[in-house]
Amino acid sequence: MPSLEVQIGSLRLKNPVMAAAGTFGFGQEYREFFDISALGAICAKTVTLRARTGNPPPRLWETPCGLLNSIGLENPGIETFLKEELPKMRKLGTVIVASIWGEEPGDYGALAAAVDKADVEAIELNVSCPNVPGKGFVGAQAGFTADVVRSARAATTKPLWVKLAPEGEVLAAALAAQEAGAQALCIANTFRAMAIDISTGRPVFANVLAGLSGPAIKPLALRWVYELFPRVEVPLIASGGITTWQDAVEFIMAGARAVQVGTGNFVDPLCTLTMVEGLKKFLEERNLECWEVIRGCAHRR
Amino acid sequence: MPSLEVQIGSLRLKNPVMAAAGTFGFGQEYREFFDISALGAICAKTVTLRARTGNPPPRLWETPCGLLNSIGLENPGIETFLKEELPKMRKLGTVIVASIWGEEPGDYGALAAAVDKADVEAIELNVSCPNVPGKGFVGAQAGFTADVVRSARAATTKPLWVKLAPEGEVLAAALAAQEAGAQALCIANTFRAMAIDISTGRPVFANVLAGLSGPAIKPLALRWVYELFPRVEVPLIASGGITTWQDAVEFIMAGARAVQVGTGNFVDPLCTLTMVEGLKKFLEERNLECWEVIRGCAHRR
Amino acid sequence: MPELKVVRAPVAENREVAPGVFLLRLEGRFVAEPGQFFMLRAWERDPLLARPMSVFDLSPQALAFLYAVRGRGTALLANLRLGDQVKLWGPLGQGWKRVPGRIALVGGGMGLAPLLWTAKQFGSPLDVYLGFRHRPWMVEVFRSLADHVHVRSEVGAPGCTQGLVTEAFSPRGYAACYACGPKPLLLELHRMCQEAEVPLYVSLEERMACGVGACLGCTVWTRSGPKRVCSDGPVFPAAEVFFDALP
Amino acid sequence: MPELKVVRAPVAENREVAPGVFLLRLEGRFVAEPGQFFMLRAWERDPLLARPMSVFDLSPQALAFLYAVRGRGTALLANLRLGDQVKLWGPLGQGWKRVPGRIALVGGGMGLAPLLWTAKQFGSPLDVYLGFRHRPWMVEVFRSLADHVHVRSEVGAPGCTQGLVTEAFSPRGYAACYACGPKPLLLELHRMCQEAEVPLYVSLEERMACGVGACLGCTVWTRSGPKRVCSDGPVFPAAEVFFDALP
Ligand SMILES: Cc1cc2nc3c(=O)[nH]c(=O)nc-3n(C[C@H](O)[C@H](O)[C@H](O)COP(=O)(O)OP(=O)(O)OC[C@H]3O[C@@H](n4cnc5c(N)ncnc54)[C@H](O)[C@@H]3O)c2cc1C
Ligand SMILES: Cc1cc2nc3c(=O)[nH]c(=O)nc-3n(C[C@H](O)[C@H](O)[C@H](O)COP(=O)(O)OP(=O)(O)OC[C@H]3O[C@@H](n4cnc5c(N)ncnc54)[C@H](O)[C@@H]3O)c2cc1C
Ligand SMILES: Cc1cc2nc3c(=O)[nH]c(=O)nc-3n(C[C@H](O)[C@H](O)[C@H](O)COP(=O)(O)O)c2cc1C
Ligand SMILES: Cc1cc2nc3c(=O)[nH]c(=O)nc-3n(C[C@H](O)[C@H](O)[C@H](O)COP(=O)(O)O)c2cc1C
Ligand code: FES
Ligand code: FES
Repeated sequence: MPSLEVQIGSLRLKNPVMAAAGTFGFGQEYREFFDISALGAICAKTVTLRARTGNPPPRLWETPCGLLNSIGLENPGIETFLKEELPKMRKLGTVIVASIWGEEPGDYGALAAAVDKADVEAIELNVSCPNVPGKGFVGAQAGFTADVVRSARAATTKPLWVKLAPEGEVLAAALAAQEAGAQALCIANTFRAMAIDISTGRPVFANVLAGLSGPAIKPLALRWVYELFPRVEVPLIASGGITTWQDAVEFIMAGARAVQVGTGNFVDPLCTLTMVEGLKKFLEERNLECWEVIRGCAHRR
Repeated sequence: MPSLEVQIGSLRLKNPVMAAAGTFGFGQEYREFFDISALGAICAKTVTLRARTGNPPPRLWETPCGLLNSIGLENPGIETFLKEELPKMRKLGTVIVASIWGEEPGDYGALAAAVDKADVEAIELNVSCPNVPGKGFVGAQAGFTADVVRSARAATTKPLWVKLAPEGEVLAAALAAQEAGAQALCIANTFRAMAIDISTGRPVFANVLAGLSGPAIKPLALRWVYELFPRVEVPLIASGGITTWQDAVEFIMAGARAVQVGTGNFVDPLCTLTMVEGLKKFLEERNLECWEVIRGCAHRR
Repeated sequence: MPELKVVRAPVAENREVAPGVFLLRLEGRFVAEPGQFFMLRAWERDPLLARPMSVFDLSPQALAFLYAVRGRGTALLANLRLGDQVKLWGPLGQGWKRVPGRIALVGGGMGLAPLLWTAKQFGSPLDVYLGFRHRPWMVEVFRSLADHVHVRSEVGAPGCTQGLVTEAFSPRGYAACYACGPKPLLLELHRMCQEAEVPLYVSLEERMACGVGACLGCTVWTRSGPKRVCSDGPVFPAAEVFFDALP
Repeated sequence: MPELKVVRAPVAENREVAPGVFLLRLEGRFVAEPGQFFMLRAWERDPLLARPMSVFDLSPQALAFLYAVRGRGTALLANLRLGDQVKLWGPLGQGWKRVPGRIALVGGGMGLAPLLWTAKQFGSPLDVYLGFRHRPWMVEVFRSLADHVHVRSEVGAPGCTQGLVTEAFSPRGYAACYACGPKPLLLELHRMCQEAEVPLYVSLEERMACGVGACLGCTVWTRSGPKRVCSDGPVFPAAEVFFDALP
């Protein structure tokens, strides 16, 4: 019997498959389809200090093998999350990761302090949402990322993960996050992209730019995981176009410790479950006891 | 009768549809399928000072709605191009754009000097090939781009276009190219990306990174055209995932003067021809006399 | 306990019932309340997303959808042939709830799709109003279910009164009205029902990714804040969602 | 003058002739020389690329391919039914040229695909050698075309000699040999033919994008530099492409 377990910093997951933030709500919707305890972890929708109504519709646009979204972090705010959603999430039987976003580094500290007392296993610092207007989002920024992590680090003893954007100072931001105390890096959030509705001649989204996700971006995300793996110490969590167990294996071979599934959940509500089963079979058929042997194997000469 | 014509600097094209460099050879292969004079222009395969054998196989890998390539600028060298290929290209009845690449800015000057005496309408400076190993390709670089354009500018009076990478200092490189005398900017070359063959656990390509093209990247390329349009003076030529006339309209609405079709030629050898016909119908049905009305219309408030 | 299944069901029928409108019948045992929908896909990786489709009809052996060919997804659906497999999950969303008394179902064009199963489940006293641009279709199946079926054609058609469905319709005397169709129709119905002080329930459409309430992609603004069409709707009280549309 | 057409042809037959191996017949008037191939697609945007397939057989009314289901593209081909449309362009590439005298065609597994049309066009004097891992298939159609048909099964099969096709084959006495199949088979044949000083022509496979020589994606290294499998090949003199493979 191979072990699917993975270690992310101080945290042990039963397998490397997680639901990605913002694509799995607070876990209740997919509970209707399958027993969520089969997953390694779920990342909750990103929450902010105060409730946000998010961006005006339309918020979605389909592209070739991809999805543009401009949700804009609609969420009920940290307080409601902790009081109303988290207790229900806890019953799902798997590791719960809170995801937080703020305008200023200090917001992350305040949010982390609030989560610190709550029953979650880790906190993902989302410094990479492309859909929050007017905040001057310009991709990964080392200085800002360091400030955010330091602020959160001072406010909690829980494991901190940092979710980076796939453009800008990616490597510098990764190193800065690690230096400031991140236990893991999630690579990456959606890519900034856009669409124009040719029937109106206008950008589809009020914000113009939106985030591109789905299979289309897989080769781009894989590149970043591969490039960062030899350069950072902390575990990498891959995100970007991962929809099959083969995709997951590809990212693990590039160096990822675990994977997050976002858009895949929309393509098939059982996507993550099927992935866990596929990975188990993969290890069995290859006669591998654990992930160590193949993690990062694409780097070996 | 609407006019499909577009003006790129000093050059007038009969329509905005071009074949992209490296995907249309030297025009002879597709001549077997249709009368190439239907196209606005064709960009020849990028040539270098000396012949190059390119990268070892495999050079291609299919991804979701995308294609990774690692050709590595296989080409017969500038001399053979001018002597053997160009005369045949001239018979195709459309504008011919030479594409050149060098290791040093000076190489571009030498290449441009050679092309200067030849019968081509413009020269595209390829400073964005992701597949040339060991040359430290790191995305768009303003300084290098400026040096390249200056070197070429000094060697020829022909229109110079600059083809940029879609990462790195994109805006700065665009401005630098314009400042140094580029008559048009092509946005963009392929995106650096990769794949791992999970049956071997090794990167698919000897160079590890390769260039991602095809419909998958369309929303990403569109974003760059949209972002650059209000910031530069010279015409923009769009490249990236354009395979239908609707795609072409989307890029024109974002601000492109013309479009280049690469991977689309592989999907359907008649892709460009069908696109020209579709664009003609579009103008007719919308009762538009020319492109002016809709070019960049997505920017209007 | 997981209650929703993702299933593959074979096509039992896929027939063009009007120009560009198809009836798709899938074999299998399904349940659904009036106004609920399913997410459907009959392709691999592209188009990426499943398509939301209202339950048109239901029997112990099969589930039927009525759909218009609009873009790539519905064009692919139209290509399906007997025995082909469709992947689907549902029933999803909050459908309509029957109000006691005489009710009216109003459908504009494809908006009639969710009304048949609703008429079947709600039963008399019930009137149906259907509006079409050109020639009416799928009208006959409503005749045995409704006390009155009023049909209008905007441009006129043989044997059919010319006009807008809103000209045939008056909310007065109904305990409640249920409508689906183009936004302008819904807004006009809302105006009429507000005036007559008759409750109106409308079924909305938004682009969807998950279809189950997880992605927050299908949000509409309502009197009580943002709501998800897929899971808080698709049926909403008109007064909740058109609060800002009135003069 | 444009000479190549991109056409849509309806499926006249798509039948599993051996486990995982299908015969696809497309209606239409086509031409092709032995060893040439077509680019095929029967899907929209994903998979992105067309698939190269050798001409298996040709008649005035139809063009046939023989293919193994390997990945997504060939799985989609296997789903095609009568009347479905396949988009294709060709014939492409440089096929085999007949050398006067007695010749041998050697195919390993799916490597037999380009040999039938070749045998038909080349005619006697001609022998055929076919090797299979398990049970042989598609052998009968060669019997009337060749003077001798030698069949081997690696693991053995009822009525078929066990062994490798290279054990049944000797190049001596042939004016030329023509082979298609897995690389190790081709290399072994190359060794044998070099020794016997008999020319060997091999048909190669590489991943292709354009299929017509424009993208330089299908390059193989040859004695005279890089060559495109799609347009300089797929058939090459073995000595040209395996120059570096010999001790
Ligand atoms: C709850 C609900 C029930 C529906 N029931 C029916 C029905 O019974 N019959 C019917 O004909 N149509 C129905 N629709 C509309 C139907 O979903 C769209 O026509 C269909 O998704 C179009 O897909 P396409 O690929 O053909 O079009 P495309 O334009 O190519 O689709 C691109 C994307 O936009 C989405 N989209 C496009 N139009 C709509 C739309 N009007 N509403 C929602 N998403 C859209 C698609 O789902 C897809 O994600 C319903 C929509 C919703 C939200
Ligand atoms: C000139 C030529 C003639 C061929 N003739 C035949 C034939 O008659 N019968 C037959 O069964 N097969 C033939 N092949 C191989 C056939 O093209 C591949 O098996 C097929 O492309 C696999 O597609 P897939 O989507 O099923 O596999 P996938 O692995 O999903 O394909 C992914 C990509 O790799 C390419 N690819 C995968 N395997 C091969 C391969 N062996 N050769 C070239 N490209 C490959 C595909 O074309 C596609 O671009 C031929 C190949 C070439 C180059
Ligand atoms: C609809 C949608 C909403 C998202 N919301 C969030 C979010 O709230 N916080 C976050 O960190 N990432 C969010 N993401 C990004 C995903 O978590 C994921 O990183 C990204 O979509 C790439 O992975 P994928 O290709 O598997 O979807 C969202 C993505 C989508 C598509
Ligand atoms: C096989 C292949 C070869 C290419 N070779 C070149 C080249 O020699 N020079 C160049 O400037 N761009 C080259 N490109 C990039 C294309 O010209 C084009 O910019 C890119 O593929 C994006 O457009 P597309 O999505 O339409 O293919 C090549 C692309 C492909 C796929
Ligand atoms: S479609 Fe995802 S929340 Fe409604
Ligand atoms: S496949 Fe493009 S050159 Fe051969």
